[in-house]
Order: sequence, then structure tokens, then C-alpha cells
Amino acid sequence: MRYLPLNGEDRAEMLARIGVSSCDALFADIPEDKRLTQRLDLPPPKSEMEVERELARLASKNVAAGSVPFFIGAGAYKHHVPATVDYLIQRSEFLTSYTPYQPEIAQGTLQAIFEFQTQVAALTAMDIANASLYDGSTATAEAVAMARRITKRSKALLSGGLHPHYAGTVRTYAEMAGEEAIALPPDVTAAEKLSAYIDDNTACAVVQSPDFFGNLRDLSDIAAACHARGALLIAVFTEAVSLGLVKPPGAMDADIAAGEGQSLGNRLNFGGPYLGLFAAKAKYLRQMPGRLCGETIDALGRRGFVLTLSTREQHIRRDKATSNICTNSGLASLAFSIHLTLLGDAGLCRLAQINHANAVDLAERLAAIPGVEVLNETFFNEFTIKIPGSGQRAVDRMAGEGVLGGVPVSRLLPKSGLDDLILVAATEVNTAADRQAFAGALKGALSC
Amino acid sequence: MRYLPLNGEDRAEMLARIGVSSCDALFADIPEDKRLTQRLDLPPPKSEMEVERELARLASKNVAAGSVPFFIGAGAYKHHVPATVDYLIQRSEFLTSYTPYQPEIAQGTLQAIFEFQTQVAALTAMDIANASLYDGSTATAEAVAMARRITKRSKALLSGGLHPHYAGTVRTYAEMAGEEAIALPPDVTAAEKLSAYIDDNTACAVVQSPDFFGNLRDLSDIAAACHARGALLIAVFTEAVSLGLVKPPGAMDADIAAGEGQSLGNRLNFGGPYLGLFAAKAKYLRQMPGRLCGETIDALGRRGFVLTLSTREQHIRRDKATSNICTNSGLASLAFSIHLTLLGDAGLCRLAQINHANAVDLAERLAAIPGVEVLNETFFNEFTIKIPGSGQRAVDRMAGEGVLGGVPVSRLLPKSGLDDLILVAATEVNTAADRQAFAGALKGALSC
Amino acid sequence: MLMRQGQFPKASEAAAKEAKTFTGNRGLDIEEGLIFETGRPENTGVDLAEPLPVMPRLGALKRKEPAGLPGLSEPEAVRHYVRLSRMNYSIDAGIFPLGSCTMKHNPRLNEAMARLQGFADIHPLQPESTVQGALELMAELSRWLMVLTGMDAVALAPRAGAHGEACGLMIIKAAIAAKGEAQSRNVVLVPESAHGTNPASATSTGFEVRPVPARSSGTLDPAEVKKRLGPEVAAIMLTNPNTCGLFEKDTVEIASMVHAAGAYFYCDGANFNAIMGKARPGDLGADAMHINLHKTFSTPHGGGGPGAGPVVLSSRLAPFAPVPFVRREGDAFRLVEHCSEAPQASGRIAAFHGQMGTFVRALAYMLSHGAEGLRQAAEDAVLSANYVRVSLKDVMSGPYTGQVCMHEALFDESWLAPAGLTAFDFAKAMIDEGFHPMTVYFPLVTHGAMLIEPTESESKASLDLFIAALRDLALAAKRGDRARFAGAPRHAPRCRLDETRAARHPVLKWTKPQPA
Amino acid sequence: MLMRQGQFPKASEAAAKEAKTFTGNRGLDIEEGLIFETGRPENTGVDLAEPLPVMPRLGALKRKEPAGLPGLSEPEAVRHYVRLSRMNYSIDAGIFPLGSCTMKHNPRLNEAMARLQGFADIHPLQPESTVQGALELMAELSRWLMVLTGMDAVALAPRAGAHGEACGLMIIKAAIAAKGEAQSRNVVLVPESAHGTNPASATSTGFEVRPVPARSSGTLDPAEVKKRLGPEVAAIMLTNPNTCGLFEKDTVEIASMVHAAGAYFYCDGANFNAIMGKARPGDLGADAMHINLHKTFSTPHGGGGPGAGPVVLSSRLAPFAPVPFVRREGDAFRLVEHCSEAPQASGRIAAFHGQMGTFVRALAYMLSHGAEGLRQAAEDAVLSANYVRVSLKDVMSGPYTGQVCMHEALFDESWLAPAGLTAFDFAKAMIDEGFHPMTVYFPLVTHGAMLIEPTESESKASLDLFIAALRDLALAAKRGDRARFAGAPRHAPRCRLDETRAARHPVLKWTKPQPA
Ligand SMILES: Cc1ncc(COP(=O)(O)O)c(C=O)c1O
Ligand SMILES: Cc1ncc(COP(=O)(O)O)c(C=O)c1O
Repeated sequence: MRYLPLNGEDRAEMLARIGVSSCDALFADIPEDKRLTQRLDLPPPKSEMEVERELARLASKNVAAGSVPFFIGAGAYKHHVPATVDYLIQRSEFLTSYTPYQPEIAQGTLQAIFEFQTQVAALTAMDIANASLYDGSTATAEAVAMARRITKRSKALLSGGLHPHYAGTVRTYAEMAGEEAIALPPDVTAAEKLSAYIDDNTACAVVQSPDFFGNLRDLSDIAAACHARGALLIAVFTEAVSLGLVKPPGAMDADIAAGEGQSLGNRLNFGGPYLGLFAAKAKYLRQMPGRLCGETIDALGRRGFVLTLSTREQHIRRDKATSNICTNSGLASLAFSIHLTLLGDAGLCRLAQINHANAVDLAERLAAIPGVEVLNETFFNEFTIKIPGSGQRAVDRMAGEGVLGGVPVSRLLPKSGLDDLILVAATEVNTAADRQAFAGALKGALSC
Repeated sequence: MRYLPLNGEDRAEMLARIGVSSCDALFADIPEDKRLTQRLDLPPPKSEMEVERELARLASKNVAAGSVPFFIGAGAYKHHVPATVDYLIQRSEFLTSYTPYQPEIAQGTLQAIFEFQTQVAALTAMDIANASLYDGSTATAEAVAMARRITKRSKALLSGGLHPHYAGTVRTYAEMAGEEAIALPPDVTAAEKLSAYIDDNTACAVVQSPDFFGNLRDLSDIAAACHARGALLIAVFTEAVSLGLVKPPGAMDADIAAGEGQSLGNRLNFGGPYLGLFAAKAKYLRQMPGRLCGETIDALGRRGFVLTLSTREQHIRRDKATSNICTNSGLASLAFSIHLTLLGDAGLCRLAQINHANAVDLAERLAAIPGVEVLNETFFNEFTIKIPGSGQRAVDRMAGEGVLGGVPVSRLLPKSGLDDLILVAATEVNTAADRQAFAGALKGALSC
Repeated sequence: MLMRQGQFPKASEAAAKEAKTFTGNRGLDIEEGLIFETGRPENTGVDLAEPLPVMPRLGALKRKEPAGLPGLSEPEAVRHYVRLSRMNYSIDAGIFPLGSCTMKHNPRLNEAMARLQGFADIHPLQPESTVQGALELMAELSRWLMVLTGMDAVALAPRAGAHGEACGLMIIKAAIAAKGEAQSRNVVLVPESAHGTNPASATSTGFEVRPVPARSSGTLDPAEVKKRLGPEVAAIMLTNPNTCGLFEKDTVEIASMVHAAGAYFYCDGANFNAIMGKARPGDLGADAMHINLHKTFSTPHGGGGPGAGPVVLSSRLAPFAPVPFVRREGDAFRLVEHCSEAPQASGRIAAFHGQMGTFVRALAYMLSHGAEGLRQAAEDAVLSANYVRVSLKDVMSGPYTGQVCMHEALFDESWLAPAGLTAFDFAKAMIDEGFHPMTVYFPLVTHGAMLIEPTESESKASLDLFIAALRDLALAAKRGDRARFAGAPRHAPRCRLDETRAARHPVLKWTKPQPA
Repeated sequence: MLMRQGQFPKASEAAAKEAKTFTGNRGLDIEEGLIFETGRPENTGVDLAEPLPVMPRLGALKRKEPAGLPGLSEPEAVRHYVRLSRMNYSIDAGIFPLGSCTMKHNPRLNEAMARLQGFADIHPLQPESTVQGALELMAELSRWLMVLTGMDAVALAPRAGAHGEACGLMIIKAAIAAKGEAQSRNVVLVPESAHGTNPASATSTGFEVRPVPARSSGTLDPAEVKKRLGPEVAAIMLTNPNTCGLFEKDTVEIASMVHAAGAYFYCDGANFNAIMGKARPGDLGADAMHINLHKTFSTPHGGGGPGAGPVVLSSRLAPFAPVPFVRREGDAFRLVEHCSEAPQASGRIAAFHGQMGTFVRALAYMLSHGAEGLRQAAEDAVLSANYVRVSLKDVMSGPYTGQVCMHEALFDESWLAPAGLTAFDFAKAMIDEGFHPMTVYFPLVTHGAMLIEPTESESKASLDLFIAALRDLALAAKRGDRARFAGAPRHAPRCRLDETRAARHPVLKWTKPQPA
């Protein structure tokens, strides 16, 4: 077997040194009747070429984003990732190292985390950021748990503009922990009056912007309302690129920002691995979940970096930890950070402008189709359209024509009376021809 | 421009330090009327995404070997290269380093070359090998030039089984240098009596095995005949994998072995970059072309490696050098060496067996087609078939049916009366289904 | 996992001087500033077309203050990250014997497969008809996991081991609730040697943790478990093989006790590498177990993540798996995404469907081995750990060095005490010798633990060199050669780092230096 | 290119001791044996299916003696090569200012493009109908090269610069033969500063070399050329910008003289990076010029190769280009592979059609820049070289430091002589500071040359650090701090290597050690 360095001779010598006659002797602690003796119903080993063939067969059964006009978003975005990013994250020393528990021989990972934390803080305009969580949804759940610890209150108020999967995740966690999570009804046009629900038992309000339907929301008033009642505002985002052009959480006095970082540096990957971004006000530092990297010096006085404040974490604090997270999204955060380093302010801003412009152009093209309405007043690169008839059917028909034309809102919010809505995203990867193809396919789907 | 680190401010500061007012002042030595002022008729800069689109467009116009049943050889072979090989050669430190002129910070490249030299010597069963030449054809030309230097004779005798491109290359070089190169007529069945042509003005005989038509040739007698007349035997091969199963040049007393190394570690690449392998008897060391890496020690007595014996080379010896070669096939030789390191004797032998077995199976299938004849008595993974009618036409027809079914001999040897021959190769990448598809396509091509 | 800080010695003047060059570089060890020091917000390493001219639709929410993010041209960025990378140790460069972490070889084939366009460029919300291959892959991966563990269902959603633990406990909670015991059963038994994520997961899912001590031979005593069982107990979380590297030999008995008490048996499967193909947790009585694909099935750790922690389930718990999951319907595969279709499901634990990129890698690994190869890998892992154990036990002490271990060998620092040295010192000295240290100070039950997990990926030559070096270090320690340890690491990119300072005065991001 | 050997000092006992560890490793610097020492012929890192059972067709030519090649399992192989790689310097890790080598940034986009299946997995002898995209790419690359150089045709066959030189000279030879002067014209004028490949190429194509000295200002004197012209002269090989980093300002005059004498003007275009977009060799009178795609157009050097050396040709020489070449016929592209279709062609100079992998990379680079970006790259390269020149000229001497240079700045070692040091010593001390040395002892015309080519890929910060470090070293040298130089490099994976020993007792391959 190509991955196993030991050969028969090695094994024999090693057994001899150990002083047992066979490898099975090493498994003597397994109750005899529980030892596997039968052959398992699994295929025989495959050569590399055979594995490639089998997996290529499966891959070829999927329609890849790059191969068709593609307009799906809803929390995961198809952006162009520079070739350099994937090259660099595949460096052995990044790819195959563990969590940097031995800082003297992990300065590369540590400095990259320190830079990532600084970038995330700058991007969100928050004071501090951690070294990443699993994804945007679990980051949101962690933010809620953190708000509960800080406020010592139970209730979380979830905006109707929050991504339904995020809301679901928060609700599941809350339910399990015996806490309260109140989700407002789907709020397609950002019309809800969330502040009205904040009371003295409210730990936090959770509001997304750009929201699930693509609307931009000004969180400043909600922040004020929260703070007036001693609650925290958790600002959520699913499209990090928007922060190049849109007012960031910190500028609206959010207490915690939780978001999805996939859209910088990372591919769609059918939903994972993704990247949870997590930032907060400095005063809440000790309640942060996840790893933190800090600056220090070495014995020669040189700057260096270490994981720090780990007394918050499960491996020290166990059942009292701020979170159970251990393995996080290290490599995805590195990809994010490299992409952002390549972009810089200038590039990010330009990228965000292109996304916005392409979405505006698309909105205009779609709105021009008889019967189609764009529901958003404001948006970044994603918006909601209302069509005559079923969104699901239209999307399926377009897929049949080779256009991946958005997500039917009913897929995430079934039985909500929103069956005629489609969520549509445009990014820098879409050409004018793609947008035209989409408009054509939608027209076709509606007319048949 | 993403690849240029200097910005306007930097440039201004640098010009100021230099003490000139504009960059054009630095180009003052170019005659004024020769300075380019007009815009060149070339497209504007492209973003990474645009470059990808343009090149993907071109790539998609080609039929790739992996996408269809594929049986083309004739000096370049489609083998399966383990993913590890390409990963490792892309390590920055291998990919973006120069020729190891500063050995203290190039031990990685140097040790890899030393190992490569040892591997090539072992594979060919020759005493010594160099650090690579461009490809098999130029290696053959270099071998002939080396034989002339050693024997101080002019005439090179080229077997009719030598790859026509190799023969052409040797002839061009010979012609330019005013030397003699006599090519025997195409020898489809390895029937020529080459020894009869060796005389006292013969510097060398150049014989390929497996030869261009796929035949295995025993070179021992030719070697004896050469040596009896003071000439050298140059053994050529184009399929390095054959050496896992077939008698190597050194075992047949060849003086120089020159070959193509593409088939280990390297992809088809439409013909290049490939890898010239070059090995010789130790006594001819000082006449070797190309770089050589040797073992030595450092100031602390530790083993280390350096480029050595460079007094043979152009950068020292200039017009008296053994060759003009400078840049060689470094990275391709690394890929070769890594692939061979993964294989080892056991893997190489198995790989060669699979190639041979697949070719035998294919030969049987093709021979079963009425009117089709396999001309070879012996072969490794490639052989020649004779069909009723034009080989070119049959190959084109098969291509139309999505089968790349070999090379018409007339493509390389036009007007040689060999228009009904097709050269056919099988490797480990071909499945039984592929071979069946080939037989079917050939039958179809012959019947229409 | 390094659990404790060591001393922070100031290096000698002499050493400082020796290291000095004008640039601070030393040959191939090149110092590198922060991107905030070298980059500039107006620079960029990405060329982008002009945006279309449109009427913006941002309302009043345009960003006013730029983020201040530095940009680097592509060559500068490449150099920055290549230099950083060169400051890291990696499996690719040497043995990485972190106990409990299963740092095995990460095949590059898997990386290539995960990057196939048909896997990497598909969106989780595409119409199902356009992702049949992806769903088939998830189904196939599930099949492998079920067959290998002898379990009946798999939840693929968990992002890592800890997430899997939480997922498993949520499932158990849902099952308990379905039996009407939601209020009464809220305690989870957790052995003291458990990984920190176990108690943390229990708390975060609303359980109370009740610790269980191990007996002196390192495994759990059924009697101790029995004592702690009761109607309030929802589950036991048992790591098997446990974090001391021992197989819990009474697991079957414990499982039946737990079941008899109306509770569930959660198995922490982080150490499944030791027994895959040798025994099936399902046969041992487990109801739920997470598997760290980023350990057992070779997906790379990436300097901290990402991973994937699928949870295999017994038939009793299967109905309570969270959404989404894949269902086969005839020749087609479907995603069940809502509890409306799975009324007993324990909700949703994250967005979308799981760590597809990790699934591809893990399946590539499984296909490459076949069941036979996986068994061989487990055997080699255990063989190698025992080889290390017997080769070091005469010079290093440890609580169980006299008995057979599974995939990892546990030593402790007591033998270092006479020399005034700690496990921390020993670890740092290993760095100078070119090795990544073992896990130190975990498990917590062993004072000054040093936990060595070589995995099956090491050649005998590699193990022999590792053993010889550790023996040399051990003899040096016993000889009282304190200097070799106190100053270590000497040869790493950094000498010992002041962790106390980092924690006392946290500097968690770069800030513009104030002009003096 | 390092032309001369330095002294081989024995290191001090103290230094030797300091470096000592048990394993010989030093932190992340890990020693690695040869595959022949660690591998075994019966091991393999490649799994292969059973061969079909067939009757072998090998006749009597089955290999009898196995080659004895060691095999490594995949994890061992990965580790071997990763460890080796870590002993190398690279552009990705730092400035690589080798004069004449144009070590610029190698974009990874280009690597990805060259690996597209449609380029990497196509065979040179596929039917033309199945490789139209490849042929179109070759045509497009040719168009860029012709427009940039102002020439009329391109021969894409040459594998590298030296091969391009030989190709160009063969073309000239064919052109001369066509004029019936084959016997009489057999001399090529080569300036003394020329790269070694020039005279070597001339000899290997059957010409005689006649050297031409440069004048004191570093460029060629038309008068000196004139003196050497005659009916026996076939061509002049002129490098422009030349290897001293200077633009040959009299190139137009020289070209017309050469033409008037019935000879051809071959331009060595290895240094084209300095003038692309600024001037066209065609306008300057060149008849043939090779271009190193692996310098000017950013394809990676790969530790020595491969490259590509296409030759652009004037209309006078175009008909004599070797086969094969691409011809457009309507919408389709064809390959002309035989002289029967191109009767004046100078034959075939290698198998197949050229370095496709390199072409893809080079074209990706060109498309990324556009003409404008290429011009800017040339300007930045020249700007950076002059910046280095003026920043060092007060501390380091050089023959032309007072005048503007092109892409590289030439210094010499004369200023080091008083300290008893050489360019070699200086280079080795640079290694300790984290820099790859410049080219030393080339060009040969400058005694103790040190040729610095920073390229356009360096940031100003990188140049400033490089300059500051060289100034510090220079001042140290002037101060007489010989120790800093004599012992250098101290911090590299190896100290100075004994090159004399390597040459005196050549050990060019591993051999099994004899039992003692
Ligand atoms: C025994 C054990 N359980 C659980 C975990 C947690 O897994 P993860 O890091 O994937 O969350 C680990 C990982 O370190 C472990 O070793
Ligand atoms: C001026 C000059 N000419 C020619 C060459 C030869 O090019 P190559 O190494 O590609 O054969 C070089 C390369 O070093 C060079 O610098």
C-alpha cells in the first residue's frame, strides 16, 4: 500500500523488539468476540488512477459554477480566487502542520493568524477578531451564546432577514441549552420593527446586512435600542466582499460581528469547508470563543506570536470554556487572508464595486421582463425577485436550459407563502453575456 | 499591474535618488529615432480571470489524451503521473530557483541532481550520467558530437530504426558542422545489417531500441562490431519505462546511451518540455556534454554536492566547450527522479509489465481484424500495424470517431512507401474498454 | 496540544551576538514583517476591470471609512507567505508525533480530487438534479463509515470533532425528549482523561458533567461507572481507545450498564485510527460516535483546520439525526433539508450540508486503502506506538509503559524531576533535534504527560532516529546537562516565546505605531 | 553563474561544536540522506494493478539484472523532497539578483494555465484537427514576439537560449549557402563580453569564432567591428543590452556595416527584458534574435531548466527557419513538418514542435501585461538596476558605475583587494544576510565582476534592504572585518563546499559503500 512505509521485514523486527509474536497480540485488549474477523463489504484497494477515475466520474455528474451562467448566492458566493492563493495554502508547511501549539516552529501560521485577526477587525471595523470559527452559521450561534454569557440573559431575538439556516442553527443550539430564541417572520423588504421586541430579558438582537433577501440594513438604531435595554447587537453578514463598499458592523455600533468568510479566498465546495469570522468590542475579549493569537517576544527579544488567552478554551477550562471549538477553519482563514492581502483596500473596493454594478445591471435586465419585479430598494450583489408562479419551477426549468438562475426562497423557507420569490446574486465572474442568458432563460421559464 | 510592486511614488523617489527627471532618461542610449513611441498592435492588459478565459478557450479546442481512448506514442507516451510528483516539483524552492551556482543554498537541487544521475546510470546500466539535456533528440545529437570528439572521426551511422525526428536532428547538426551522417533506410522489421556499414572513418553507430517501429533490438553484436573498428555504439531509447523490463544499453556494451525521459514524471505537453537523458562509460567522462553534479564535503566536513567538472562547459571553455548547452531540463529531470523514487525497482518493473501486457493484448485484438497485420516479432508497449489502405486516412477517421488511434508512419516518413503503416502504443492508462473501442474504431475506419 | 507554559529564560548575550546579522536574516531563515508594515492600501495584487457605470443601489449605507487594508503586489504577497511558511514545521518535513492528533501522511491525490471543478465549484443550493455526483459521494462516504463502524446511520453535518460531539449529544437529547425524559435526564458522565471538548460539548448542549475517574491501569472501572449511573444520566462519553492510548477493555460491560440505566453510550472516536478494521464500535455498544476525518482519514490539518466530524449512529438514534441528510430514491439522490420531512430530527446544526471538500479527501483515502489497507494502517499505527514505547521505557517513565498500548504511548515527566527539568523543557530540546514534540501535559490525568503518537506513516528508519534522539536527550537530562534544555530551542526561527507577556498584555492585532 | 572557485577554509572547532546536535538537524533545518540510503528496491510508493496474463513478446531481450533502484513509500518520498527543497533559496523567498539571468516573479496563474488538460495532455503527433487550440496558441505567441521585436517570422523550436543561438546560426548558414557562399563565409564575430553560449554555439554549428574587444566605455566600437569584417564573415553575434548591462548604442551603425559586408546580424536577446516595449531589435537591424522565455517572459527556471528560446527572424532569414512551423490556412492552423513543404528550411533541430508548456506560460504573462505592462516592466527593471547602481557606487567600484545602465549594474572586486577579499567572499557573506548573491566573475571582461540584476519584481523596500545590507558588508570589508567573510556562509544549510575536491576526485553517483 503506497501510503504505508513499513514492509514485512520491518514489522517482524519491530514485533521482535516489542516481544510479541504477532500484531494481533497488540490488540488483545479488544474482547475476543468483538474482534473483526470477517471481510467487510467494501471494495478492494484502488490504484491512484482508479481513484481518479471513480471520483472524476462522480464530479462529472455535477454542473460546476464555472461551466454555466451562474447566479446563486444565499450565503455562499462564486468569486474569482487568484491562482496564487491556492498555490500558497498548499505549501506543505501550511497544509500539513497542526494547530500552532509549539510556537517556536509555527511562527508562519501564527503570524498569518495575527494578520488575519487584524484584517477581520479592520474589515468589520471592530476592535478584535478571533482566529476563525467553522462558518457563518455556527459563528452566529457562538455570538448568541457569548451575548448570553455577557448579559446573563437568555433571549435572543432573530431578525426575519437572518439567513434561515443561521436562524435554524441558533434555534437548535438554544433549544438544546434550554435557552430562548425568538425568530421574527421572514422579512422580505426589511420592514420589520425589531427594536419593539427588545426587552429586559433580551440578551441580543441578531440582524444580518446585507440580509438574506439582499437588503442593506442600517443597524445603528437597533444598536441604540439594544444598548438602551442592556442587550447586545450581533451583526451578521454572509458576503464578506460587501464590506468593501457597505457600512461595516463596527460603524453601526455592533457589539459582535459574525459572518461567513467563504467569499474571499475560498471556493464553493458544495457548502464546506467555509470560514466563520468573529469580531467583537474589546471589552468582551474574555468571553470570546475560539483561538486568539497574540504578539510577544522571544528570549532574544525578537517579536514573535503565540496562541494566547487559552484559559477561555476547552482544553484548559473544559466544561467552563467559552466554547467547545477546537479544530477551526485554519486553512480557509489563510486563504481569506491571502486573498485580502492581494486585494488591499484598493482591490477590495474595486471588487465590491464590480459586484454591485453587475448586480444592478442584472436587476435592471430582470426587472425588464414582464411580470418580474425586483423587491429590493437597496442591495449589494444579491436581491430578490418576485415572479408570476413558482420560483422553484422557474429555477428548475432554467437549470434544464443550462442556467443556474438563483435559489427559490421556498427552498429555505418552505410553507412561508414566499413560493414566488427567487434570490439572485451576481458577482465579478458573470459576464454581460451570462446576465443576458439569465434574462433570456427566465423569460423562457416563465412563458412555458 | 499586479506583478509590479513599484508604484508611482516609489518610482519618483527612485528617479530622484538616481538624479534623473524621468525614466526615459535611462533609455537615452537608444538612438532617438529607434525609440518606440507608437502603440503596438497588441491587446490591452487582462485580469487573471480574462487570461483564464482566453486560454481555457484555446485549451478546449484540443482533444486531451485523458478524455478519449488514446494510443499515440512514437517518442512521447501518456503515462499516469502520481499527483505527488507535480505537487513536489511545484515547491517554490524547486520551481523558482536558478541553476545551483551557489551550492550552499542549493543543496536541495544539487542532491536531487545527484540522485537523478545515479538513477539514470542504474536504469541504463551505464557508468555515469549527466544532469539532463533538452530532450531525446538533442541528446542523440550531442552523443554523436561526443563520439566524434572521442574518436576524432566524422561519420555517424544512423540505424533505419532511429526515430525520424532524431535522425533529422542529428543530420541537421552534422550538416551544419560539416560532418557526415549516413541514415539507413527505414527498417520496419529490424532487418538491417548495420554492422556492415561500419568502417574506419565511422565515429559511431546510432541504434534505437525499442526502435521507432517498436521492435526490440539486441545491440550486443553491433557494439562488438563498432568496437572492433574503433567506433562507438550510441544506444537510443524514447520510452524510459521499457528499461524496467528490457535489456538496458549498458548490458549490451553501449558506449553512450541517449534517450527521452518524458515518460516518467512528465506529461505530454504537446511535445515539450521533455527531458534528455544522457549516460556514458566512465572513461568518456571528460567529453560529456551538460552539467554534472558531484559529491564533496563542506568546511565542517559534512557531505554536500556541487556542480563540477565545469571546465567542459561553455561558461568556462566557451568555443572549446563540449556543448553549448546552458539551461537544461532541470525541473523535468526532478519530476522524472521523483516518479522513479516512488516506483523503485518493484514499481517500475510492475509498470513495465502492465505496459507490455496491455500492448500484447492490443496487438492481439488488432491482429484479429481482417486485413490488419502486426509487423513486430518483438515489442515493448508499441508496435506497427499494416492495414489495407492509407494509415493517415484511418487515423483521421478514428479521430472523427473520438479515438486517437496511433500515428500514421507516413506523418514522420512521408514518401517512403510506408503509407499503410500505423504506429500504435498502449500504456497502463488504457483500459480494456479503450482497447476494444480502438479495435472497433479501426474496423469501422477500414470498412468505410 | 500544549497545556502549560514553561519558563521564559533570557538568552545569553553570547547567543544573541552569535545570531546577529545586519538584516536579522540567517541564510535561508529570512525575517518577514507584517503585511501592515510592508503593504499599502493603494497597492493591489489583483487586476480588475472597470466596473460598469450604474446608478448605485446602496441607499445611505455606503462605507465611509476605508478599512485600511494593505495591498501587496503579487510578487510581494508570494514572498510574504512563502517566508512565513518556511517558519513552520510540518508532517511533510518530519515526524509530528502529537498524541491524540493522528498526524498521518496527507496524500496529494486527495488534494487534487477535492479541487476537481465538479466538487469545488458547486453551490450547496443548486438544484438537486445538478449535483447528483456530490450527493452520491456523500452517500458512498456514509456507507464506508457505517460499514467500518458497524453503525446504522451517519450525520455528515458536523464541521469537526467537537461539533460532532455536540451533534451527538443533541441527538441523544432529542431521543430522550422523545421518551418524555427531557427534564429528568441531564447529566453526562465524562471520564477525567477525556479531551477538553467532551465536557465543553456537554455543557454547551445543556448537560451537566459528572466526572468519572479511571482506575490505576488507565481504563475505566465499570464499578465506578455504575456508581454514577442513575435516572438523571443521559449518556456517557467514552473515548475508545482512550486518551492514554489504552483500549477500554470493559467497554461492552459499560455499554450494557449504560443502556440498562436508560442512557446512551456516546463514543469519542477521535482515536478510531487504532482500531479501524480491527473492531467496530457498533459491536461494542456505541450509540453515537464522531469520527475526525482530519485525523483518521488523512485530511490535512491546515495549521488548525478545517476538519469534519461526521457522527455515526445506532439504529436507536438514527431517526434523530439533524437535517440535512441524503436519501436515495431509486436511481436518484435527494437532500432532506427540513424537519418537516424528518419529524424526529434534532434540527439544523449549521448552514448547508457539511464539509464536502473534506469528504472528497476522506473518500479518496478510503478508496485507496480498501478495507484491508485500513486495517493494515491501524495495525501499523499500533505497532509503531508500541515500538516507541518499548524502546524508550527504560529511560523515560510513564504510568502504563509496561502494558501494551494502542496508537499512542504515554510517558510522564517524573523521571525529569531530579534534573530539575520538565516535559516542557524536554519538548523544546526536541525541537533543536529537528522533531516536533509530542503532546505534553495532556491527558490531564497524568501529571506532566508526554503522549507520543507516531501514526502508521513513519518508516522504521524514522522511528529509529526519533527513538535514538530521545534516548540521547534522556541520557543528557539524567546526566544533568541542563544547558541543553534550558536554552532550547536554539535552532528554531524563534527561541522560547514569552507566553505570560502575551496573556498579560494581549496584543491581538497590529496597530499603527505612534510616532515617538 | 559562478565562474571561479573560492578558498575552502576549514571551519573552527568552536563553530563545529556549536552546530552539533545528536541528529545533525538544527530545528527546521533537517538533514536528509540519499534515496539510496533510505529506500529499498522492494518497496514502492505506487500501487499498480496486476498485469494482464499474456504471452510476452520480448524475445530474448528481457532485462536480467534489476536496476537496483530504491523505492520509497509516498510519505517517505514527500518528506525526502520537501526536506531537500527547504535547502534551496528561491525567488519566492527573496531577491535573486543574478545578473544576466532575469530572475523575475513567476506567476502561479501561468503554472495553472500550463496544466490545463487541453495543453498538458495533448500529444505532438495527434491529428491536426484535434490540436487546433494548441496551434492557435503557437501562432498567437509568435504574433506577440514579432510585434514586440519588429521582426517577420519566428522559429519556435529552440529549447533554450543556447539552442536558439545554434538555430539562428544554422539559419544564417542556410541563407549563406543559398547565396552560394557556404564555403567562404565561416567566421562569426563575437564580442569578448559575450555569454559563453555564443562562442560555443558558433563552434557547434561549424563556425570559427573571431573575438571583438569592447571599448573602455563597455560597448562595442564600430571601428573594431569594421576591422574584423570581411568576405569570410558570416555574422556578428551581438548581445544587446550587453552583458555589462549597457545598451550597445552603435548597434544601428554596426548592423549596417555588417549588412554591407554581406553578413548577418545575430542578436543575443537574453537581455530583452530591458528594452521590451521601448525599442525593437528589428528596427535596430537585427536579422535573428533568440528570446529566453524563461527570463523575459517569466517562465520559471526550475533549478536549471527547462526554458524556451524562440528565434525571431528578419524577412531576409524567414524562409530558412527550421521545420516545424505553424501555418494558418483560412480558419485552420496547420503544421509544416517536412522540408519538402519548405524547401529552404534549415532542417529539423529537435523532435516535435517546441516547448509548449513554456509557450503557454509566456503567453499568459504577455496577455496579463499587455504591451503597456511589458513596457512598464522594462522601465521598472531598468529603474531598479540604476537605483542599485547609484546607491552602491560610492562603496563598491565598477567599470561603468558612473554611467546609466540598463537592467543590471556591474561592479567589480577591485575595491575588495586591499582587504584581501574577493567577489567570491563577498557573495558568500551575502548568503548569511539572507540574499542570493549576484552573478560573480561574469562577464569575463571585467576582472572580478559582480553583476546585479534586480528585475522589476522587487519592491522598493526590498531594494532598500538589499542596498543597506550590501553597504554594511562593504563597510565591514573596508574596515577589515575579514572574519565575517572568511567563515561565510555560516547560516546556510552547508558551509563552503570543497569544489576542488569534487573536481579532483569526481563522485558523480552514489555507490554502495564497501563493508569496512
Ligand atoms: C480525543 C479527542 N476528542 C475530540 C477532539 C476534538 O476534535 P476537533 O478538534 O476536530 O474538534 C480531539 C482533537 O483534538 C481529540 O483528540
Ligand atoms: C546573455 C545570455 N545569452 C545566452 C544565454 C543562454 O541561454 P540558455 O541558458 O537559455 O541556453 C544566457 C543565459 O544564461 C545569457 O545570459
